[in-house]
Amino acid sequence: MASEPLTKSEIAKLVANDIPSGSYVNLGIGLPTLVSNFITPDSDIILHTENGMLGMGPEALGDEIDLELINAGKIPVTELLGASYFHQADSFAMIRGGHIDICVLGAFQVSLAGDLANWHAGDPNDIPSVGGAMDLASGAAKMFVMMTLFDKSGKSKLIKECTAPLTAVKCVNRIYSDMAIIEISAGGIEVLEVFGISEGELLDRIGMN
Amino acid sequence: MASEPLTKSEIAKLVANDIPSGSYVNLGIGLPTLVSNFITPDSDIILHTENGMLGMGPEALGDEIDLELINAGKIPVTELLGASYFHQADSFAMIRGGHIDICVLGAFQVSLAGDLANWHAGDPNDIPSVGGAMDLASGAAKMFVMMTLFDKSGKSKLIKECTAPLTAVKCVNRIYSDMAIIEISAGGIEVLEVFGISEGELLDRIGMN
Amino acid sequence: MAASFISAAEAISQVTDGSTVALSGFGLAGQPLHLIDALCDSGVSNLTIIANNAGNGETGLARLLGNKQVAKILCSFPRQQDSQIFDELYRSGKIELELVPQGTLAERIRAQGAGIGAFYTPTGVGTQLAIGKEVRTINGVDQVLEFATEVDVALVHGHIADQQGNVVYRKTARNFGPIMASAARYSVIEVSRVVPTGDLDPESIVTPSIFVNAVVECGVNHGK
Amino acid sequence: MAASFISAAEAISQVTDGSTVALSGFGLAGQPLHLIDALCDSGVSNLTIIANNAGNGETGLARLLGNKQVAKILCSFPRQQDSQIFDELYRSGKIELELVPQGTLAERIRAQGAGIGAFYTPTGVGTQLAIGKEVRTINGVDQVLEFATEVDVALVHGHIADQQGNVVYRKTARNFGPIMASAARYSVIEVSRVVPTGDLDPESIVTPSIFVNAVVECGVNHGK
Repeated sequence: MASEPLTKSEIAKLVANDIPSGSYVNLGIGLPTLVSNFITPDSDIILHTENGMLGMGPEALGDEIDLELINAGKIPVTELLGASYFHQADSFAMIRGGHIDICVLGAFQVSLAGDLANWHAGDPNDIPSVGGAMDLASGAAKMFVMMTLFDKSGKSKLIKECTAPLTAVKCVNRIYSDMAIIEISAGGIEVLEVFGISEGELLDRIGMN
Repeated sequence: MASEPLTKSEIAKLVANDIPSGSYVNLGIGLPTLVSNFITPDSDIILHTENGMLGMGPEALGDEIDLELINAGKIPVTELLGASYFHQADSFAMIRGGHIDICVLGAFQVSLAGDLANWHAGDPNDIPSVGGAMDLASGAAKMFVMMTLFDKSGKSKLIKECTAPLTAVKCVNRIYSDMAIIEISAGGIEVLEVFGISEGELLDRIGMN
Repeated sequence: MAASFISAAEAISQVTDGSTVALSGFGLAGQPLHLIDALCDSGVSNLTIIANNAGNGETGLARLLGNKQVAKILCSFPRQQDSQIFDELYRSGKIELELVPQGTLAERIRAQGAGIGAFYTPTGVGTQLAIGKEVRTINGVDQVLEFATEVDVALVHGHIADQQGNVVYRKTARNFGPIMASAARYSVIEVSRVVPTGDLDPESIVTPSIFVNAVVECGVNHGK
Repeated sequence: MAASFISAAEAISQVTDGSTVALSGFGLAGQPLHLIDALCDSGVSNLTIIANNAGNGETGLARLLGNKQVAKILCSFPRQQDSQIFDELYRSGKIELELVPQGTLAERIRAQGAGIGAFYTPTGVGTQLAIGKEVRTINGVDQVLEFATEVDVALVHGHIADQQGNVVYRKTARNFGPIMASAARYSVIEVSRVVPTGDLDPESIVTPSIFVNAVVECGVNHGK
C-alpha cells in the first residue's frame, strides 16, 4: 500500500502500464487524455479518436497545429506513421463492433454492477451532451474508468446504484482511481490495490462493510 | 408503327435514347448490357456496376483485360476518367438508397401492376441465384425492363400475375420490348409505341382486350 | 443526376423554410462555413439542423442559431466551452434539442443514405436516451430500434472535387461529410478547389459523384 | 490487437471444424486463392462458407467444395457457367444453400462488423426470400428484418499492406474484402506485398489495421 493517494498523472501512468502492447485504445476527453503522456512509441499501442482517426499522435504544438486535425476533445493533435482517416459511421462501426480493445473514460459514478454514469451530472439545468460516450461504453471490448474515488464532499463515486443518468449498464471492467484500483466482474468488485488508505477503510467508505 | 419487330440492338438503342444526360445507370447482366453500346461519351451517363464501381467503360479487349476489373456479369471492362471503386456495402447503399437513377434489367415476366420476376424461371430443379436483382429492382429510382414481349411458345411475358417467383413488387416503370414500349404506372399500362404489330392485336395477345 | 458547379447562394436556394439541413463538422473541423454564411444570408427560417455540435463562438452554425433561423437541432454534443449562443437559446426554450448518441446519429444518417429504414443498436439501452424506444434482445444483447433520419439538404465541407463531382476530404475534417452527402435529397459540397476529372485516384475517392448534387468552389482555407 | 505477419498455413490454423468462414471475391476477382489453398490443405471440414458465389472452375472455393469440406454456403449467386462442382453437390443434396440477395448479404456482413444486431431493408419484400421473416412498414415502405451474420474467420484478398496491417485493394477486387475483414473474429488478408508503415496515404487506406489480425504476403499476381 502506497502511503499517499495517487496524483492524476500517477493514475494515468498505471492505466498506461496495464494496456497490453498492440492494443487499439480510445481515451475519453478530460482525465483519460493524460494516459497518452505515458504511452511510449515502442508499445505499439494505437490510439483511436472517434471523430475519425486511428494512429493519433501527441497534441500538436506551434507550427504543427492544423485545425482540421483534432481529437475528440477538439484539441489539435498530430498524425503518426500508419494513421488512417475515416468517416463517422465507420469510426463508430469500430467502436460498436467491439474493435476497440480498451476504452478509458471518466465518470461521475460507477455502480457495483459496473453501470457507468458519465454524461450528465443529473442537474436538470445542465445542457445534456452525450457525444460518443454511450457508444464507447457499450461497444469497447474492455472499459476502464479513471476518476477520483470520492467527490469533493467525500461521497464515494463507486456506489450501489447510480443516481446520475446512466451512460451504459454493466460496462465497466476496472476503475483506476487515486485511492484504489478496483476490478468489477459478474462476481462483484475486487480491490486490486490501494493508495493511502487501507482496504478495510476503503470498503467502509464505499459502504461495502 | 414500324413494320417489323425490333432486333435486340434496336431495343437497346431505344433504351439508351431515353436515358437522360447525366444519369447514373445500372445495366443488368444479359440483354441490358447491349445498352452500353449506344451510350455516347458526350451523354455524361455514368455506369454503376454493383460489384463495386462507378464510371465503368466498355468491355476490355486484348491488352486491356485485367481480371481484377470486371462487371457484374464477370466480364472484363475498362475504367473511364472519373471512375471510383468501393466495397459491396457502399455499392448497395447506392442501390438501396435510391441513388441509381435508372436500372435496366431483363425479365422472365412482368405483371400489369409492375411486379418483376427475373431471378428464377420457376423450375424447381434450377439452382436459385439472385445476385443483386432484388436490391436493384426495389432500390433504383426508375426501373426499365428489356425483354422480348412473348416467350418462345408465344405466351406473353407481360401478364396479369407473375407465375415465376417475384424479384420485387410494383417496381417496373417501363418495358422496352421487340414489339412495344409499355409504360406501367399506378393507373395501369399504357402502350407508348408498337413495332410490327397493331396496338389492338398487341392488347389481344397480352390478354388485355 | 450529374453534379452542378454553382455558387453558394444558388446551392442554398434548395433550402426552404422548414427544411431539414445536415451540416458536416466536428466542432469547427469540417464545418461548411462558406455554405452556412450563404444560409444565414438567405434568411430561411424554421430549420431543423442535424449536426454533431450546436455551434462554436459566433461563426458558422452559431451564427445561424443566433439569427433565429433554427427551430430544432439533432446533435450529440451541444454543450461546449464556446456554445454560448446555443446555451442561451436552449435555456430560454427557444430551440428544441433532440440529443442522440454520436454513433447512433452517424448510423441514422448512414442508414438514410443506404436505404435502410431502421436498425438495432446496443448503444443507449437502459439509459434516458432509449426511453420510449423499442428494445429487442438479439443474441443475448439488448438493442434499441433506431430509425433512419430524413435529410432535405446536406451542406458539407470537402477538400478537393473533380469536374465530375467526386470528392476527397482532409484529415479529421472528413467526419460527417460522406454520410451526410449520401443521406440528403440534395447534397452540396464546398471545396477549396476543383481539379480535372481523372486527377483524383479512383481508389481514393471518398464521396463518389453519385452522392453529390452541387459543388461550390470557394477557396476555403483548410487547416494549417 | 496488432496484426501478425505470418504464413497462410499459420493463419489458417484459426479455422477449425465447423467454423464459419467468409471469403472475399466476386467470381474470381478478389477471391483469396492463396489462403483458400491453405484451407484446402488443412483438411478442416463441416465449414459454413459466406461468399458471393459458389466457386468457379476447379480452383479456389470450387476446390474447397470439391474437397467436401463445406457443409453450408451463404451466397447470392451460386449458379454460374463454371460452377459445376457446386451444382453437383447441390443437386445431390450434399451441401446446404442459404440464398441471400447480394445487398442484404453485404449489409448483414457490414452490420456484424459495425455492432448492429439487425436492420430493416426493402429488398426482398414480397418474395420467396422474405418468407418467414418479419416485415415492418417504415415511412410507408414495407421492409424485412435481417440479422447480422456472425463470422469466425475472414479470408480476404487485398493488394498492398503496410507493416502495421493497413490495407488497400485493387479495382473491383475490393468487393467484399473490407466488410468481411470488419465482421470476423479473426481476419486474414493476403496481399501481393508489404510496404513500410507510412508508405500508404492515410487518406486512402481502405481497411485500417484495427480490422486485420493477420497479413499473409504471397506475391499474388494481380489482374493483368
